[in-house]
Amino acid sequence: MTAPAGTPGREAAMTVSLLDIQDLSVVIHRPGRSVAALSNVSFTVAPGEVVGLVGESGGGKSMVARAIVGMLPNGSHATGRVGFDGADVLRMDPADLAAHRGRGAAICFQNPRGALSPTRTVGRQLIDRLVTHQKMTGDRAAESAKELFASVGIRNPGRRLEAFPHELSGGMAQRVMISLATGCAPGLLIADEPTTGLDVTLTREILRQFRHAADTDGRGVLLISHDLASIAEVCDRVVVLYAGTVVETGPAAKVLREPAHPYTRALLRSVPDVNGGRVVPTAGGMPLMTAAPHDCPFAPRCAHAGEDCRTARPETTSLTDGWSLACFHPQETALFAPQEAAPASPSDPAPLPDPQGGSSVAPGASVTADNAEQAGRVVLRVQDAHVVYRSRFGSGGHHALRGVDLELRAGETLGVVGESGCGKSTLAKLIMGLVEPSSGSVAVAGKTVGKMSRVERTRAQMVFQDPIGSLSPRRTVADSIAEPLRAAKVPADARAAKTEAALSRMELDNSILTRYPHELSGGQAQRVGIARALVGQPDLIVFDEPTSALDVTVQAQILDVIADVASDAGHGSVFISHDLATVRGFADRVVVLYLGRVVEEGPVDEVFDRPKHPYTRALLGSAPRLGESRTAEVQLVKDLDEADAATGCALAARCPFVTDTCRSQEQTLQSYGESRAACWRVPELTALIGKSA
Amino acid sequence: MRILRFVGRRLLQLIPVLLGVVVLTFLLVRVLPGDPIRSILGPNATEADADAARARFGLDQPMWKQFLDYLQGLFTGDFGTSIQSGGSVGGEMALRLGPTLELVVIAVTIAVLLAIWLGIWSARRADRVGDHTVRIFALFGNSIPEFWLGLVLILVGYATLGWFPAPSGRVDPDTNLTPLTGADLVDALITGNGPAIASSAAHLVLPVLTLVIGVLAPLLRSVRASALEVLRSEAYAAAAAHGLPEKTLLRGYLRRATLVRLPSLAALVFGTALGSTVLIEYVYSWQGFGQWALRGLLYRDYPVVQASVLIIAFAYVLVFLIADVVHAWLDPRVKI
Amino acid sequence: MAALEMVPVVSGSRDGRFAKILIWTGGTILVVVALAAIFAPLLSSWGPKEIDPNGTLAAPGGEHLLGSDGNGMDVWSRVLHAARIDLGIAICAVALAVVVGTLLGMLAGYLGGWVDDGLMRIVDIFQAFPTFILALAVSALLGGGFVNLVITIAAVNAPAYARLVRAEVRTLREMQYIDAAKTSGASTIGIMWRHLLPNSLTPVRVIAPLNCGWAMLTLAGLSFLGLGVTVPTAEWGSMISLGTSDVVAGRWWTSVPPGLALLVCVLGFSLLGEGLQERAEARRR
Amino acid sequence: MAPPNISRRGLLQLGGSVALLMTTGACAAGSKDNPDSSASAGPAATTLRIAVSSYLSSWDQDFVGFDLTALMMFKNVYPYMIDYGVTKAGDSEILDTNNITPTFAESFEPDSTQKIWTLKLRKGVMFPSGNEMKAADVKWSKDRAFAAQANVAGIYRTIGLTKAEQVIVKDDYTVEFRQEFPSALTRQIQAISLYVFDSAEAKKHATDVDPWAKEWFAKNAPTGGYFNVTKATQGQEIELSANKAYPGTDGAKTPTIRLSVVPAAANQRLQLQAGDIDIALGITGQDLQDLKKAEGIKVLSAASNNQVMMTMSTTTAPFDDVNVRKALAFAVPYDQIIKNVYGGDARPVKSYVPLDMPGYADTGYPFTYDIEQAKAALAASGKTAVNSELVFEANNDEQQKIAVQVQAEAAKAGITLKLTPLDPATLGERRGQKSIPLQITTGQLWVNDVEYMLATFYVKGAALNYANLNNAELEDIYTKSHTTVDEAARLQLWAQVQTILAAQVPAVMICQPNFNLPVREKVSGWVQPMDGLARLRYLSASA
Repeated sequence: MTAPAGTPGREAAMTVSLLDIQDLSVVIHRPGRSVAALSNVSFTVAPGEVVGLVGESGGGKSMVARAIVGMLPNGSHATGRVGFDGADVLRMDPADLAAHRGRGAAICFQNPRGALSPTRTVGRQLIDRLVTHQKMTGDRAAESAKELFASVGIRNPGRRLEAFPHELSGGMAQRVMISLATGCAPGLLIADEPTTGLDVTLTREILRQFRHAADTDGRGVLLISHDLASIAEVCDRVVVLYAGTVVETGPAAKVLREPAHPYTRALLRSVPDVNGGRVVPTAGGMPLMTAAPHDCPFAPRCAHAGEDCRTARPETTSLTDGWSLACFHPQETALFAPQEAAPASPSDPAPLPDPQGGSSVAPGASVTADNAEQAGRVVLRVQDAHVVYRSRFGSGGHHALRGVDLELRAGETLGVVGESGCGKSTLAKLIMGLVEPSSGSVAVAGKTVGKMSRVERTRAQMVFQDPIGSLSPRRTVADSIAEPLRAAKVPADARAAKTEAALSRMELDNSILTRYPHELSGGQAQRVGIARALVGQPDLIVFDEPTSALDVTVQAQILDVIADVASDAGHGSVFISHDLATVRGFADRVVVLYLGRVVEEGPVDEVFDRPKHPYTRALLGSAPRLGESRTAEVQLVKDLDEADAATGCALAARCPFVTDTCRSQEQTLQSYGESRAACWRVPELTALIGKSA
Repeated sequence: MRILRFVGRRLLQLIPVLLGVVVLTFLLVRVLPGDPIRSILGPNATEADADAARARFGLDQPMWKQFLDYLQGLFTGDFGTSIQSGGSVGGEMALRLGPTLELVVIAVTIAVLLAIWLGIWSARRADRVGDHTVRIFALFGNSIPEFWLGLVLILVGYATLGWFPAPSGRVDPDTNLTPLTGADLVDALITGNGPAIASSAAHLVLPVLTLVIGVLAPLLRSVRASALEVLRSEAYAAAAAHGLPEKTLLRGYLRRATLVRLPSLAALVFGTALGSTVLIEYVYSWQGFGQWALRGLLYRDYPVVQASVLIIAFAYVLVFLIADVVHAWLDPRVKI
Repeated sequence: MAALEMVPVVSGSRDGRFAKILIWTGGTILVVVALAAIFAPLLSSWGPKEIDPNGTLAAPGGEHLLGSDGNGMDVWSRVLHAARIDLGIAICAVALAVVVGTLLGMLAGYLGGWVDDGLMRIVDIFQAFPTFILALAVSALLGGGFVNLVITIAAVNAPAYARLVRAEVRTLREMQYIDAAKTSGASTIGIMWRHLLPNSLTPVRVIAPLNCGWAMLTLAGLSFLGLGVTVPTAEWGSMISLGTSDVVAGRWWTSVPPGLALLVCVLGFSLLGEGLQERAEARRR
Repeated sequence: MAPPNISRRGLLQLGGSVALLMTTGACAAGSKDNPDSSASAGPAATTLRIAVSSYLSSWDQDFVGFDLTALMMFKNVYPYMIDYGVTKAGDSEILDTNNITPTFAESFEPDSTQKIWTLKLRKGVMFPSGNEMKAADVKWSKDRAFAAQANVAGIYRTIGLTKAEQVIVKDDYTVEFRQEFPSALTRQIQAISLYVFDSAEAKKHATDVDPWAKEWFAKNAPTGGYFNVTKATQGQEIELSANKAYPGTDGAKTPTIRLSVVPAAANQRLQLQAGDIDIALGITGQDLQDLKKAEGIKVLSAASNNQVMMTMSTTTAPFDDVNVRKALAFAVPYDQIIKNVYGGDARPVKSYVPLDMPGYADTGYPFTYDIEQAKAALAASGKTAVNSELVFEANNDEQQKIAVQVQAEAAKAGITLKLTPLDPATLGERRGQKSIPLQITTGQLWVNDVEYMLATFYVKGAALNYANLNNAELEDIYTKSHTTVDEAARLQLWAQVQTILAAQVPAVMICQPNFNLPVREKVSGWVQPMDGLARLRYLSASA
């Protein structure tokens, strides 16, 4: 009754479905409201096949996963069939269900650190699975656990078995989670957003684990993600969900390159591209269905929608072999036609004509000549800034920034990129005066940050990562936006006028002014956040990962707004992101941070197109690119948390080109062409990469 | 080793708190209206007699001198001389502490164990009749004034049913129990005095029951809430979704994670119970610490009040320290 | 169709409903008690301190609805009037404790450093101080009036609120909206008043009703020991205390009605608090 | 189907564990029952169980406060040289304060000047330590009392003994007390003061810092009295056994007496009814009336000289005006208090001199409950309304009830009273300051004589002169009474005293409640103590 691991070969398996979901609908009844979480969902997964389940949050992806393991939330009413190996999960008795969970289908949860029991060592947790599902006994299970850990890329597995979840980094926790799921020896492995929150250098490695599980063990794999681009390369097929319905299904390559459904197209165009491709935002947000839809749920946001879309729900129709979609007006034009004609190049930054009529974001081009005379004014100067977070007792502490120099002029946009823990956020806080530099200085508009008055402090404004969390929960929108004005002692009526002006620039209605943060959507909240930053006409705006908490299509909308704001000549902008692609969109210059140091700095196109530092190369190489799959030319050898800080180059522990000189010598920025990098081996790197490839 | 360092550091932190308690108590008892000397003198005493008595207890000294003497005594383990009885406060306290600690420790232990068992039981049946019943009963218990509950239990358990011994004393004197620690059940167990074990256990049942009923609700609420939180956590859902059997889930994934937050609440409950057993002691004629401290306070027996407050405060902070250590042991995330 | 057979590992979506029942029951009890307190004079023909010249300890029925006590006073009237004192003191004391505790907790939590250390040591000292001795000492110091009992019980409870609010503020001050307020040029007092105060009160709102019940029990305990409300003022704890001997003699009416009133009222607070807590937990999920 | 089953099992488990808890108790209680029932047949008669409300604060009579439990214990465990005799009053036996006889002593007699009193000891009376009771012990004990500057030293002043040198050892068995003046009260005062320590034993525990072995005697019971303390669990229980070495004829009748501390009166009552104790010393008020009807219990009842009054300070407003004092005296519902507080078991009083005291005249207190007269008296003072606090002992139910009744009635006459219960320490302090306008006091005069009453209550400097009375005529009479030995002349003086007091109204005399003691029916031999301190040696239990 469960799929024995590794028995069927891939070819054979393709013909027999392991998972066969037919017409699955789930309605959740809660006091006062009902939610149609899934409506008539059908798709299959065969052994050895990797299927991507894609869509934005609220699309019903997780509900599918829960339905497969028979763990629908209370008050759920499910109809249809979740066929698994011939049986229907929806109709299993408790004993069968118990056997099905884990052994039949096992989930890798989205947030691995939260999904690991905090009070049990990860080794014990793995052994529990092995004992339960593979009937192993103590020593054998311990041995097997060690092997499993090693196989998912955990170094020193014996020691890691004794670790508690909180002692693991995100990447390590995800590896452990994968080992737990595979430890159940499941027929179907379900991965729920396995790469969310992971650094780009890790993402590919983790995704490869799933491909590996399908290829070598013959498991079926269901990869759930909001980001089609990033998972596409390991998937055989993808299923796109929108508002609980399947809008498009098909081979990964087809759906990625020639998406036919407008939603799939919108999804793909919303993702910024590291090559400098443009982002085309789609207005609106996903609706919350209270009952199975009778029309096309995407129609209100769709540029091609006709009367038919609003009156009837399109049937799922098959296009070609395995490719099907639910749309009355399938699109056939190539998604990136113009771009494919003229591949990204730094010499061609001009905005491209917009075929769909959405507003376009022109990378790099926002700094135009007419701003030139304003650009002389320096709005931010950071000189040799160090930040050390001291631990409360005794000595030591965390050295978050080590000697950062920056200069920014009005009208300019500076991009800051780096992985988690590189000091990006500390840099933002330092600029805003939220942390004091341990040494060095920070000046905004010529005034040292630490010595500013309350009013002067409002000259620098920040847009935060968590849009709702950055608004005081018990203050209205109007209150929040007007806060900088209040500090500047602007009279109440002038405050109201300015607030409304800022709001209308954000294309928000005045009715939102009296609402509270929890009544806002993420996109609305972030627009409010930007309005607050703008309202006092500051000299400097710092965007700290402003879109990382947002859904893909909303992210595109916000990036659009930010591009507009950043192009104002009156202030300088600092744009901080872990996502290289979003930075490329509108930064003039970019700095790459690694462990508190600037490792590379230069004009944005120079850095992105001709990276110098091995770390920059690794970052760029790992970034997902739409429509192409290529392996990074530089791969870092360890996870970040395994790299111990030593003297010499910060990257020494992870760099594939490390030499003794790297380990012993502190690296400083040196000019290489238009940009500067902190690596002495830059001139040799091209040759070295060629050799290793 | 880390634990030892942690304990050491925490003990150092206790010093200012205890010193604060000492100073505060010292001042407080002296600010209170009432004269400790008048109450030990006969009605015929003259001012001269009162002065002589004051001198006898050093109360004629300036305040700072009295305080320094008191502090000096504390450092040498001397809690002073009771004004009421003329005996050494340290000795009297030793006699009184045992019975109260015995009562409170047993009651809180039972309450904690019962709360763990019922709380997890209840959480696993969340929102069913059993769960609601248990919770409502616990709330009832929590809402009854302890002294009243004590009286009712005496009326039922002793006067009507005759199942329990008379609410006077803590052990039948005929058992000839040799007092060692003052905690009679412990003494009986140490000396292996069979009848005394039975008798002291029987004497303990009603007061312990009263205390347990009184303190169960907050503990139960906490355990149930924690257990529910664990049951609804991703971590537990993940383990369940991986098809682990009930027994493994309960032992490995539910129990310890549930108990993580209990120690500090248990410490709080213990502290409160210790400070408020005075009512139960009164109702059950349990001549323990609370009665002693209360009498000391009513008669302004300065050394007695000072010592009893200091000891309760010390026990309180000590229990919290223990709770923190237990917490650290239960929860690997806690850094110590 | 078969969906409800599905075994959810965790149940509890009905939590909201039970919480609502708890809140409603508790709330109703308290409203009834409050109304009884307000309209006490209309609901009883005897005054709460009026002595029946015909003698004491009259059985229920007849002249006295619930009999008369050892002083010849009407039990029913006293039970009703006592609600004024008990509810009044409990609510005022908890309100005072909340105000003082919140203020201290917020200062300590937000300012940190030596202010935090200093305030928290003081809170430690007060918390380590045995509840009853502290209460006894304060009431002995100030006497047993209404205001003084409020102060006494508030003094016992304030440290807990200080801790609670401090912990909450320490979490909140790491929130992005606090950073946002700082970068918007808000003053320290502005941040505390406009952002921290409204948000840090969430747990306080849940704890306060439970605490009211506990305050009533403390008050009753103090009165039982003769340190609470002075006779002949009607108060449940002192009525129970005076009536204990009567219960033993089978004259249940002097002690049982105030006992039940106290039980019901505290239960009302407990139910309300439990319900609020459950709702808060349900919301957190 | 499954969930209800599980939950039912769970509930059963819960029930089971409670039941287990209870059986433990039940077994233990049951196992205790057996020896008990056999005991009631035979040896039960050898043990009397008495419940008291509190434990004694100290064993040292020289340094103890006014603690009735302690004083009662002392009467039974200290060897007193002389004590009251026993006489019949109605069908009960009472201590005879007019007949003071030697007990441990051979004799105690004055010389012709009435100033030198000679105490002769019996030979061969042994302390349990094996030391013989000798004159040196008496001398050491009296030296200690003077050094203590406390209890005994205080009352010795009344009979002109102020220095240790006035106590002289004549030989091993003879001690002389040389008073500064003769006194009619010498026997009475010595009856309550002449107790003796085992000085040889005591000296072993004396140190340079503590020459009088205070620390030792605070914790260790004295020896050599009617009973020896065989076991004392601090705060909880005391076991007494009869002292076989007592030389007299009225030695202890019961071999073993066990006193246990039961603070809650309701608890004492329950235990008495259940037969777990034989005598309950902490039961008052309504409980007594109830117990009279209870099965297996008898309530020993006797008239008592215990006076309950409200003393008004004649020097503190508003009672510095005699008319206000009169107003209050008219506003107190005497009969209602006797009915409501004492269940009718008290005698109304008609004089400041206690009933049964020589010289009593029932014209000495011309006030009855009459609101109109109260208002008139108040009007005579020129006021229509006065305010005062009414102080009483916290935790004293009886006083509290009186206060409540008085408050309600006094209000009708325009006297607003604020009830102020005070704990012992505060009460003591405020009494020391002599500033309490109105307070409830109760007490028995240990010497049944008006001179003693004056010395206690009504003359300048008297310890219990809470009225702050300073009346020249009374002072004269008091001085005269020291030397007036003739009975008729004294009675003459006492008549004047009552006239003066009736005019002065220093106190509202509420009543003289009867003494009541609930005991199991098997208890016999109770002798009513006129000082309120039970002499346990007369008690016995029939099987």
